[in-house]
Amino acid sequence: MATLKDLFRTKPKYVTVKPVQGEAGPVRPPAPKPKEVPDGLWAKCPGCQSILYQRELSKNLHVCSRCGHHFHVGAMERLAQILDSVETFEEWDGEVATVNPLGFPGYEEKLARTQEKTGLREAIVTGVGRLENYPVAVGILDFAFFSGSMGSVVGEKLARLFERAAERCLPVIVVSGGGGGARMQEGILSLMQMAKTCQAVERFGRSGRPYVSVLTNPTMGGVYASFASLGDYILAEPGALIGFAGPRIVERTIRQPLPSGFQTSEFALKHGMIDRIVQRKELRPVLAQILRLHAR
Amino acid sequence: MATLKDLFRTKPKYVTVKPVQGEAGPVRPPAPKPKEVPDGLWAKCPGCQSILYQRELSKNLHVCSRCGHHFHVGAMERLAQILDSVETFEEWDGEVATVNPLGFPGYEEKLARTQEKTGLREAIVTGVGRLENYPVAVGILDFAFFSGSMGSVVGEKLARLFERAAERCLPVIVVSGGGGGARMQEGILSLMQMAKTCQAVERFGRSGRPYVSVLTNPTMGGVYASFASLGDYILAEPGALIGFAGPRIVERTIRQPLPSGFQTSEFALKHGMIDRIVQRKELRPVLAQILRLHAR
Amino acid sequence: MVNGVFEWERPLVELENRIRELQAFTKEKGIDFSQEIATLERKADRLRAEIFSNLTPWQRVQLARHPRRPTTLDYIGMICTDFLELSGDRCVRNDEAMVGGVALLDGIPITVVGPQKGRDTKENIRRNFGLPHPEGYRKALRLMVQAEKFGRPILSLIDVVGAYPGIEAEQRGQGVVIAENIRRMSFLRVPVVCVITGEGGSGGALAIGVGDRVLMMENAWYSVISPEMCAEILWKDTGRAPEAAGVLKLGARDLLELGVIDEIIPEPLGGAHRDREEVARRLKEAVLRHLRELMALDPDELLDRRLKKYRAMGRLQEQTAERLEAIRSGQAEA
Amino acid sequence: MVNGVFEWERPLVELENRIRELQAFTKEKGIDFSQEIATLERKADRLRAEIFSNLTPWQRVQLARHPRRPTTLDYIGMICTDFLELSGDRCVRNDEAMVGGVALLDGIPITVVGPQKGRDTKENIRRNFGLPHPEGYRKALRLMVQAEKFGRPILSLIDVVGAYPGIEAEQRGQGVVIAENIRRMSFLRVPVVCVITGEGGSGGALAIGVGDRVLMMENAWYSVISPEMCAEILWKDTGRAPEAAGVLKLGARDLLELGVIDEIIPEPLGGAHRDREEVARRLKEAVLRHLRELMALDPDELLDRRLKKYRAMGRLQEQTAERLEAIRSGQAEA
Ligand SMILES: [Zn+2]
Ligand SMILES: [Zn+2]
Repeated sequence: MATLKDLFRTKPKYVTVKPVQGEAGPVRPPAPKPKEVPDGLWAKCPGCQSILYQRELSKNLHVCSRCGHHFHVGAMERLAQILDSVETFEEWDGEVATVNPLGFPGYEEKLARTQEKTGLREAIVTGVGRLENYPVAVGILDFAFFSGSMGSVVGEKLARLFERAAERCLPVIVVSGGGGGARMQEGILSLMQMAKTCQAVERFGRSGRPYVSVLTNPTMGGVYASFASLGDYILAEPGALIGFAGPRIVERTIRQPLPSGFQTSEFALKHGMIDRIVQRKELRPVLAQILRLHAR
Repeated sequence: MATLKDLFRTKPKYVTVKPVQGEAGPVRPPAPKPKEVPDGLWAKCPGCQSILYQRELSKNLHVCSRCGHHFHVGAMERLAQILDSVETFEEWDGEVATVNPLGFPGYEEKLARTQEKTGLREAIVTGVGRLENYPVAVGILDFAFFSGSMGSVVGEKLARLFERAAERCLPVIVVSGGGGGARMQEGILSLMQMAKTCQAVERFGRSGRPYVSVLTNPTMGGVYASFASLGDYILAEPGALIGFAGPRIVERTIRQPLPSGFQTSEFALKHGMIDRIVQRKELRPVLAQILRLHAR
Repeated sequence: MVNGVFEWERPLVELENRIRELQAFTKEKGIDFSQEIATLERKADRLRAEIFSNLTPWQRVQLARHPRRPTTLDYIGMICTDFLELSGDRCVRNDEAMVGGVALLDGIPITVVGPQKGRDTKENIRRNFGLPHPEGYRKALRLMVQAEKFGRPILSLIDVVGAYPGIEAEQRGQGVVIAENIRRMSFLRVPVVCVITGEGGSGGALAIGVGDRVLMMENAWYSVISPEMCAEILWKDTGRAPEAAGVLKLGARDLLELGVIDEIIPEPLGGAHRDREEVARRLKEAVLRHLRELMALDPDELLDRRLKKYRAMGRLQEQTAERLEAIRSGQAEA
Repeated sequence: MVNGVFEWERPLVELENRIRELQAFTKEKGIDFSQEIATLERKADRLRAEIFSNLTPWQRVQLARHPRRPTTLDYIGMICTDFLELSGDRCVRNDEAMVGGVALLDGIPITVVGPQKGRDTKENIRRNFGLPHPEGYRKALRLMVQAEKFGRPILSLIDVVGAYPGIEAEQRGQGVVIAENIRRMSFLRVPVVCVITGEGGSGGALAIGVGDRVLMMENAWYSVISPEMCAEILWKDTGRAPEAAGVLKLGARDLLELGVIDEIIPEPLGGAHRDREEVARRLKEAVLRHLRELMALDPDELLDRRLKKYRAMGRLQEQTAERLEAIRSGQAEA
């Protein structure tokens, strides 16, 4: 029988032995801590500068009741918002852990700090749950973890999500909330996840089941330029930043101020890149409607 | 055995019995008489207003030696320009004749007059010939005949051209010189030729042989919006009018003068609609190059 | 036309108004006019039959353009449930002159597309008076290809004067996009039912009009050229459009005879706008009947029939004995 | 860099110039300097090896950006015959920052695509400094799909800093077009060989960079982010780009080790621009060798291998015994 070491030798590009974290197993964060929402009783709305009571904000799905600004929500809270119940959610591949393939300076430390702070192991949570009782495969990116950027683990978990969904004939919902693009610290391997996820989407498509991509603030760079743009249905929360190149880079390139509303959800809708803008409170009903239209 | 009448009854939509012309058989026109080139020794160039000696003009492939204006050329002369020799050309479906399906007032008379004047039976000549010794199926629209517009006969001859080319594994070249669009007098049946020819192109495409579409002045309306736009390679002569809506209609709709160069070959190239602009004297070499790249 | 009433239907409309007045009077004042009303209604029925039973082609064109005629979204709302409108061509723009999405038709998931005219001036401006740019056609095609992916049948509701003849539309390849749509639509491996609900203007209609079945509302028109432009070309006088409507053979009955459409959906006397619910009911019934037939076919068979149908379109004449022999023996297509 | 000479290669370049001067002198005046020249050439050889054999990542980035480095059209001209350049995306525009067409490579018809930098200021403006808009990527994809139709293998020559970050490019869906290209390219049923000839900048490179084989010139770079932007993010200082080039592992040898590329095409000492014909010869040899191997595979096998290759990319770690068992027994992919 092969030893562990032999196994790794046959798959050298895929699995390495140096662990970043000591303990495996799915991690359930106690509560989301998005950047915009500081700890404490009150939060300031970046949209209208109002001071909002945290408990009210949370009840309102983290949408400002004054101006409609959509705050970041963490992966687990998002699951709670769209699924029938988080209790029905079964996590997949929670044990897949990040390594430092390039030996990028400071990556391990930053990973450990982020894991500590967010309670997440990586920038995506995937698994299967129920929505209006329809079984559905779900992936949620979490902005709080490396800005929701895609490294090897995010790419791999997404690929497995689509593969397993195809096997089980499940629809897929992926919330790119919010895709910060590439995981710079994994260099070219991060770029390759774009290819891997696009291919996974296409292969999944042959199952005849739908893939709904939900874009939230921000969905940029390598996340936008891969799986997030390939949904059979592409929904976006209002006011989200959506685009390929970062607005600062565009501004620096063209050497003039950006037009107002540039790279927002509304801009993407107007230019034909998405199907609909969906208020957060409408997200669950619209997803349910899509599942109903694809019911078997 | 079925009588003639029975045959027609089983295919009522396809063949009708009222002949427009008495005599069948391929017609070889004595010489092309495009509108721009009046009979006589001299012609005036619409590009630079020069007075040009007809014989010189003809030697120069009907291109103005001063400004490069490309005059209309008739179907038979075009064949002579691009094929190794017109003698190798074998015409197809020359016997297919036009009827007046809607009983459109004056259609028969105009047809007869046009046939008389041009020596052509319809706006297209199709057949097989050789170009740098490559056998090739060719269709040439002739502007002199109802502005090169597409009625039932043009659509049918094109469909058969593509079908026969597929059977014989021949490449196809169609010169839309110049497609005046729809044959109004055949009403909705003219529109249906757009569907018929697009379908013929696509089915032909499955043979793995290339289809080169050559756009000459003018290629508009239903001709442009069907087979002419579907070439694997789309070439255009310089300065040709190319577009869907006629420039006068566009001008009337937008209520302002059209920008200069609107709907020219150069405009089409800039906006990504064609592959190359090809001077008339370069047409034969470029076609030969394409055939060479597809040689078997 | 004044206030949505054509000159030639004015006597009827005035009579109908009179009847309504008397009915209101009866209700308000309690005075019995039932006998007078009955008399007037008999007269109205006669007049209605007289005016609407023998409409000229031009009168039908006018009805097809009636401002209160149901639009694509009106029909979708009346015949479908769970309509999810989808947007964009993923390339340039979301063209609101073309709408589309997924819906249930009697419980069957379908993709529905169609040009959309505005129902008031503001909407008309937003929707460019229902004249699509290339983006609109590309959106429709995107949704139809999505339908093919999911094995969903397609319903195309056609009401369009034509593809927009503007500078940007030409820049972005109005001709190319129409050709591409026709080509791709012809080979979709799912059932496609098209209905000309109002105007069917040339390539702009055909670009979403290639189907296994093409149905047509009784007062719709479908032509290679609008009557106005035809009149302009023939007589340099758009005022003679009514005449042109006659020679173009653009009405439903002519098209049925020419083999271009498969069925006429009857409208209430006086046009679809006079009884929207009823006309929607008839539309739904016809579409469902055809869809159910088509859904029973396998995709190869479906495609084969569709292509054969278009291959046979057109009329011409050949004189060679050879060709006739080929047709008889079934060697020649169509 | 002054006159195409980097500071760190200046001693060598000066020596080379000196040798050329002496050679010219010999020829003109007939005085024999052969011994002196031989001595200097030995010295130059030593210096060349010293300077160029141990280039830092940043020095390679600089070589990859050398203004005299061969561009895509230069390579096509040197390795192909009968090149027929094709234009347009059939949708919006002909983007001259991306070129492509059909050509013969050693008699084999291939489709070749690639971004094109300008070779002087005027050309650079016309070609937007080799930074493609969505139209450029759409053109490349159109040509690749055409190649698939005709069963032609594809050669993608990649030299691009990135997809253009401009307002119109974002309006017309730079992100969407990159995703679409990656998806479609991944499933092309013909052999695809990509060569990073110069710069391989992020998604703008990957959009034409998914292939059965990905080769890389010795001094090319390929990265998820440019060294400058990486430095800006890490240290808020683009001046530290040389350092960033080091940590990003963007050189050919690193990428070979990471399994992202399949072969390194060696360049002459000092970079491709020092011997264009030789580097073209090596490029042609390598491309042909890979193409011939791939052309022997049937399309299903080709696709299967391509997808497996990308499926395995990335590095991570799992701790469950279950998963390890699955990998060992071959149940898990990759
Ligand atoms: Zn607010
Ligand atoms: Zn001239």
